[in-house]
Amino acid sequence: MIEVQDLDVRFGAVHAVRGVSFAIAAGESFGLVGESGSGKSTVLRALAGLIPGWTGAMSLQGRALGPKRDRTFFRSVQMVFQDPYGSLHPRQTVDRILAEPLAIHGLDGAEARIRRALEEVSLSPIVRFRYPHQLSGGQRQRVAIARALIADPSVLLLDEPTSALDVSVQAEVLNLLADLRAARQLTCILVSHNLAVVAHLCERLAVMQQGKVVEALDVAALRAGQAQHPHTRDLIALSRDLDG
Amino acid sequence: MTNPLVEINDLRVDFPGPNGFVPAVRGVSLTMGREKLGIVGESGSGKSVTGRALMRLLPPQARVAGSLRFDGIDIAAATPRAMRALRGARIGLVLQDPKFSLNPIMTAGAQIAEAWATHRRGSAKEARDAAMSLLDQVLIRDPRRVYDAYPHELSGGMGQRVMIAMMLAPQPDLLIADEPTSALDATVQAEILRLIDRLVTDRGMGLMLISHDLPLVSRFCDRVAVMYAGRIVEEIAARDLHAATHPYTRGLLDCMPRLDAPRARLPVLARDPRWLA
Amino acid sequence: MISSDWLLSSEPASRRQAAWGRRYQAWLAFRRNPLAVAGLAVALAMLLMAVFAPLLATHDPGAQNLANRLQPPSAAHWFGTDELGRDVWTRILYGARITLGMVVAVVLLVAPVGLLVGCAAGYAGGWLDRILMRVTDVFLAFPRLILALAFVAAMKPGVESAVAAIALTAWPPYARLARAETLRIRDADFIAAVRMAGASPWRIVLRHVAPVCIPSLIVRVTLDMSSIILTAAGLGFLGLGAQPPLPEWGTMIATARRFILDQWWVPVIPGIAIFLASLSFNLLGDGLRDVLDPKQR
Amino acid sequence: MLPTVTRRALLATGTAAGAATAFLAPGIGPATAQSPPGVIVMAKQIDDITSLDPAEAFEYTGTEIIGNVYRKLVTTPNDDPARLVGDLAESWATSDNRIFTFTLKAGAKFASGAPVTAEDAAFSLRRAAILNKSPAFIINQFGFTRDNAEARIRATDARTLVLECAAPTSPSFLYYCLSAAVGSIVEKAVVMARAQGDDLGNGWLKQNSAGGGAYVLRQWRASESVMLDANPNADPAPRTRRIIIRHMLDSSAQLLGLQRGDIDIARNLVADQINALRSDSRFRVMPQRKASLMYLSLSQRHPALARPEVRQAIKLAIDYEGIQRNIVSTTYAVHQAFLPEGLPGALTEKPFAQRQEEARALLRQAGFPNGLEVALDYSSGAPISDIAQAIQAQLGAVGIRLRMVAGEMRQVITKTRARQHEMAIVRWGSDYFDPHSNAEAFSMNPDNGDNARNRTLAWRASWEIPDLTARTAAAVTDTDGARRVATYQALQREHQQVSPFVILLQEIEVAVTRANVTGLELGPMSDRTSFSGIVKA
Amino acid sequence: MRLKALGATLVTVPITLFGLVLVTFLIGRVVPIDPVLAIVGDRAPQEVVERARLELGLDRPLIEQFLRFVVQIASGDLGRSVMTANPVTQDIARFFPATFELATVAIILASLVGVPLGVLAAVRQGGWLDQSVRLFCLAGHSLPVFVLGLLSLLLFYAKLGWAPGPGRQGIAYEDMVDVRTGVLTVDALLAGDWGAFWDALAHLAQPAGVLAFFSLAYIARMARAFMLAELSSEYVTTARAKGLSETRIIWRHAFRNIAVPLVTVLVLTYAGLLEGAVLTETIFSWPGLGQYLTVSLLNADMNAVLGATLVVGLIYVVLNLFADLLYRLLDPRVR
Repeated sequence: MIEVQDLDVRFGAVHAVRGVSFAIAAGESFGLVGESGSGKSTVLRALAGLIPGWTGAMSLQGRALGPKRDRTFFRSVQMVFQDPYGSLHPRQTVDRILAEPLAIHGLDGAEARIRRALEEVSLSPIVRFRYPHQLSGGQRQRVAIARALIADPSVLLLDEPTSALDVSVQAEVLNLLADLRAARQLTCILVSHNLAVVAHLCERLAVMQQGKVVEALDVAALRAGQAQHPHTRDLIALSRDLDG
Repeated sequence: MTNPLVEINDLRVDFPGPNGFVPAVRGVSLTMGREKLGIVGESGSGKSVTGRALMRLLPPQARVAGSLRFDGIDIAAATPRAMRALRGARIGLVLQDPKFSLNPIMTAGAQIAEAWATHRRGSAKEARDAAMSLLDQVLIRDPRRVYDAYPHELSGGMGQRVMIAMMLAPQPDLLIADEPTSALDATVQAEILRLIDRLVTDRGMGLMLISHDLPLVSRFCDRVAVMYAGRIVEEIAARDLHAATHPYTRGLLDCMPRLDAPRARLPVLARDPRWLA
Repeated sequence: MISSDWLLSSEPASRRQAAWGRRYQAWLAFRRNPLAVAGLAVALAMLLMAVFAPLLATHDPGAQNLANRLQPPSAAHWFGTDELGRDVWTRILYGARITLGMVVAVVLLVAPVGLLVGCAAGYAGGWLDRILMRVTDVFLAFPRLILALAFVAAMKPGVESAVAAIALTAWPPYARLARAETLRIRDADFIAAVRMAGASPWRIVLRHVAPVCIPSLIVRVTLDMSSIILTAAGLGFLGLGAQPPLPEWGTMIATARRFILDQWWVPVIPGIAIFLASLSFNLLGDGLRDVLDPKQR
Repeated sequence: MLPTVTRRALLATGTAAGAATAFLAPGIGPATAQSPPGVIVMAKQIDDITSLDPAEAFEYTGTEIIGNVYRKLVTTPNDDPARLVGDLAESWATSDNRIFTFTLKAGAKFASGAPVTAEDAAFSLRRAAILNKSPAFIINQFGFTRDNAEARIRATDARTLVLECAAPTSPSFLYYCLSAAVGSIVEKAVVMARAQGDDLGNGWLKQNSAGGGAYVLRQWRASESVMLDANPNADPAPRTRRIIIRHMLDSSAQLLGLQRGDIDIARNLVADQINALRSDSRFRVMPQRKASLMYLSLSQRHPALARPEVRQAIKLAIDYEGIQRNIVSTTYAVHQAFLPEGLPGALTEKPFAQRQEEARALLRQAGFPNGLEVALDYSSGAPISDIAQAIQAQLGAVGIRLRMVAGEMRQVITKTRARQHEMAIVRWGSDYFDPHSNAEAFSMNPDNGDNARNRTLAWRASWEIPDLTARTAAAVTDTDGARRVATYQALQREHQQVSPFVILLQEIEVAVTRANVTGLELGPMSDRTSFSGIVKA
Repeated sequence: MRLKALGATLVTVPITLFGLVLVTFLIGRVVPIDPVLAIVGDRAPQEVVERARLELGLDRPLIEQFLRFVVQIASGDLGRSVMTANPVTQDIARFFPATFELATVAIILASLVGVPLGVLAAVRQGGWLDQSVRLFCLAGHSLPVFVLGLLSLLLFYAKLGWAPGPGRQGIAYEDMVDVRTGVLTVDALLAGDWGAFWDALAHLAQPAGVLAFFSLAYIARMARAFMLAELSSEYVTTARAKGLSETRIIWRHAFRNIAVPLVTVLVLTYAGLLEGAVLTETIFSWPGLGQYLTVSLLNADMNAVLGATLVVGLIYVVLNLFADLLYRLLDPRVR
């Protein structure tokens, strides 16, 4: 479904991503883990077409992705951002935010679709005409998820979708994502610094450090303590240490 | 222990909103000595407000009621001068993100030296030496370089060490650490918390660790107070946390995904309106 | 139907109710600043004066009576008469039309241009940004009044030229402001989200970026209205603004300033009018900033 | 001559007005500051100076200063401007009205101490002819050119100068022309020592002086000040050591300075300010009619304005007295002929007054029962803009609707010079003290084509007048002084009735001095204004 | 990084100046005033007019005129002014110091008053002091500067006699002090002439005061806005938690942080004063660049207009650059 080959991204003098490669099958959920500055979000944004000037090769369903993405790409790939406070337009109501992708793609039945989308992310219809600042963090992230899904994409990119949320809300959002994934057969890429979150949602993951993938393994192996790379082991240790 | 270090009795704090005052803290009572107390709660639970109320650092619009005592001193009645003598000298405050909580245009050393010099009499040289030694104590390997560095030149972990050094400079009796590590990477987080833990223990100070992260707090504190919607719902010794009784505390502990135990669905916290009563 | 409950409802049932609720909240916040409310009241009063000038006027604004020049205020002439024996009250009323008309015209010319140029430059970046910003640099590097003077001189003195000249000198700061705002939000996640929705750059700029810039632009425009009035008066003072017999306030001062001591009301009354109009816009803008653009306080 | 400069007219309107006196009632005002003793401080708008070289300067202030720094061969006394008197020349004569001989006075000296010789005089006139700057035509109209000046302007001995004109001319015409600023005598040795290339010292003389007048130019700072020091060799010696002319644009500033005693003489006060000072014993108000007119030019290209009835209707629609009395009571007088009062041959008759019925009838007669619309160009400073508005109202009353086109003074001039106006309010100052100066401008148009060489005011109005042109040209050569005057008066009477010029007003220059300052002499032309008698008690 | 940014800024300077020349030139060509008129006058014979037109090169194609002008400027020659008969460079050297002196004193006055007012207003946000500072500043900013100038002249000069009248210098000191810098106060000091110094200073007081009052509002407003932002920042909380006194927090911590953007505001305001004092210079008969530009413009003295505009533009650009540099110098974050 998605293939990334030798991806390199530079911002001026900063070499943010160095030769990252991975491949994801349709319906699979893949995690990217690393500390801040490891380049994991950059990989995701390059894949989403939000960053110009990368080198390497990326393809979606066998079709190579160029620097510019067309509308069909955005029909099939959508993203949920880390900060629900920053990813919703501060001057638009939920209604308007959800209507925008429908208008862009010329989809009809906007009214029904918006209502269904809100229902799908378990948001009460009363939030529909509210502004983002009138919503809680969890509600906002649900709106962001509803927006991502309203035009029925097949790939969902998740950039730290829960790290700005309280743990109790995190649980709700993670459950929601798991449900939606199952219901819609979504292919997901999840970027997170939290190993437990990645392990919860993904089957396979790659660990990044300083722009490189240092290790790729499946979750079962991770849970079984079969990680090889010292950085991965460090992360696991800390995760257990603090959670334990 | 004759006098408790901190005595908070029925603290209430309201902030003005567009439609009248909105309560942030609703009757918190708390006593602590020279111990390590964790205050845990989700965003908006009033934990930070409680900490800042103790130092009278809330914005002037805030309405504060109830009694706050530090080492027997009535915080609400203290003169501004007396408050200044308390702040820094006897109570230190470590804030969340050194990127914002350090003055961006003063060198790290100057900020530490200033904290020292404000409460101690001494020459500029003495202040500088004291700052150097403090940087050394927070385990900075190259104090000279860090002394002359500006905050933006320091990593998050370094910045937080500077912050701690600064707050320890006048040797306070109590350190309030308000989410001291939530802006940091996990690897650094642990180092900083261990550092705080060690310094506080060595000096026999009190520590009030304010955090949203219940497991983390419980590892470093003796006692944990769990706050929900402006009040304390449960106070419990850290080692007894697994036996917490309040459904909120229990919910917080359960709802996290775990690396060692995969779960198909995460238990979701069901908020009970009765908790507010 | 439109009650404060409806407006303040936390559960608006339509886009319209949500939008009006938001405006009402802003109004409630604005109302808390007495100076700003006073500014609004004066500005509105002037607007009404301008609109209903023919009804409120007691004389023909152009009617001369050389034998009756420079009369003090009286029952017949509430604000006295000017150097050609015209009624000052009437001319002030009609002057409000010209002054406010000029202000509105400048704003209508300048704000959209500045907004669009700034947003386009900021969003597109690259060569477009560089070219547009060099152009604003050139206009900013000009001595403002001199550019206006030169422009008016190049055309011919008059209201239209003054409007065009002021507009010419006024747009670069708007473009700069809009560009700065755009740069601030260009990389925000909510813009990335719209890009992810597949929106074209124009759609993003027009529907998502520009609306964010508008509040700070409104504030800037309101504050600038006073300087537009003052610049127009300055041009009038130098003889290049609105031309007599048009009763533009600045021109009225310019032609009557020689009477300031003996027949003080002739130059002072339009002076007060300018001061009040200018001050009202300043107060209004200051109050609006607190409401619309809190980060700029 | 250049109509007074642009912005100064705009800003001249003045502010503080005479009412400052209200503040400064005698005895209760603040202690008066004083200008230094032995120095006269004069406030004046001097930003029209572009050169102080007599062969080049052609503006009011420049020629005024030249008039005090240089002497000419002949001049006219201000108390009787029609009389010609010798300045450097002791006597002058002609036998055939073509060759003129001047004998110089003995003992006249330049500021340098060197005696004034006939060669200096010949050099000065040749220089003006050869440099051929703006005012040179005043001399060159007698047939001198770059090539023949050497031969036709000669010093035959130390005290004798011979001028050989191309054709016989009216002697008074020549003498009046020589009394203009361009006829000033410069010291050849000093000037030639500073010459650069073939500029005959023009570059240096722009900002320095080499004359024998009452004063020497110490310093000119453009748009700031002119400083004149007494010429030690002057005869008679000036009564004040130094005169400082400060550029003050704003008439109210001039007024305030005068009241405070910081300045001794204010030159640009406006009508209302002057009115307020008139009765104040601390000041002396000195009016002097200037050879300067304000008139309406009606372009004959405009089909309606080309109708004689329409022109006449306009002349009858205007309330001359009302405008003068109410708007410019002290600074202009009603005048309706092309020769300003004070010039030889000036006609003082005023045939026109406001007669609205007659004007309306004339319009009907011309076929405009519903009136007509015309554009009026005028400059935007006071008092012209006030006058323009009054005229707009008065013409409107008889059915002539004016579209008001305000502009910069120079803009209006540029437009009229390009014959692009329909109707314009313009000012015109005489170039030299002879009737021909204005007669040529107003009633000669030898070639009405667009590429004409001689572009007079009549040409600008597209007024084709072969007959008048010939008669006006003939008047110049009339060697009988009295007959010449009579000819000009007849020309003016006819001109008043037929011309497309509505002559409105004649300028009165008003200087206001402090009461203790005496001796300022204002002339009808600016080069006749004399500082040499000024003294402060 | 820093040098590169600086280099990029420096590259834009000539581009901006070129644009400035182009726009000025075009305006000069469309001004409906015949430039020849200013040289030869209204009455000169056609032959003299045409010769002058030829000398000015006005008969050439527009492009050629422009290129010739650019080449001439590039060689440092701004041509000769028709109005003053001097080279434009010499005129500017004479008029600029007057404007410089006026603007400098004005900006110093405005900052000395405006900055503390703004800071105090921010500290006492919402209080009566804040409101009165606000009203006072806005009122100053709402009054046409020529009205303010005239009223000041009437009050302080005519009525009270406290200040000397228009002009830069009393008659008694005219031409008494050697011109070295062109800035009269400095020249007087260099000459050791205290009388002349006080006289020059006294003449400065009114126009500089009027200009300062007008710019005060903007400076105070910006100071207040910056200060409010700083006072609500975390490091101020830290400083309070350290037990520092309010005075120290305000001036040592918050104020030093606003100093950087404030300097930028001041420098740009200063640039505005250098170029924009036309009306004040007119009212106070101040022989400065603004007046020179206006008069030249209205006389179609295009060499002078182009030259002076270019110089003013250059000053603006240089000051901008200076603000930029200062920003880099003062703020450790962008070093």
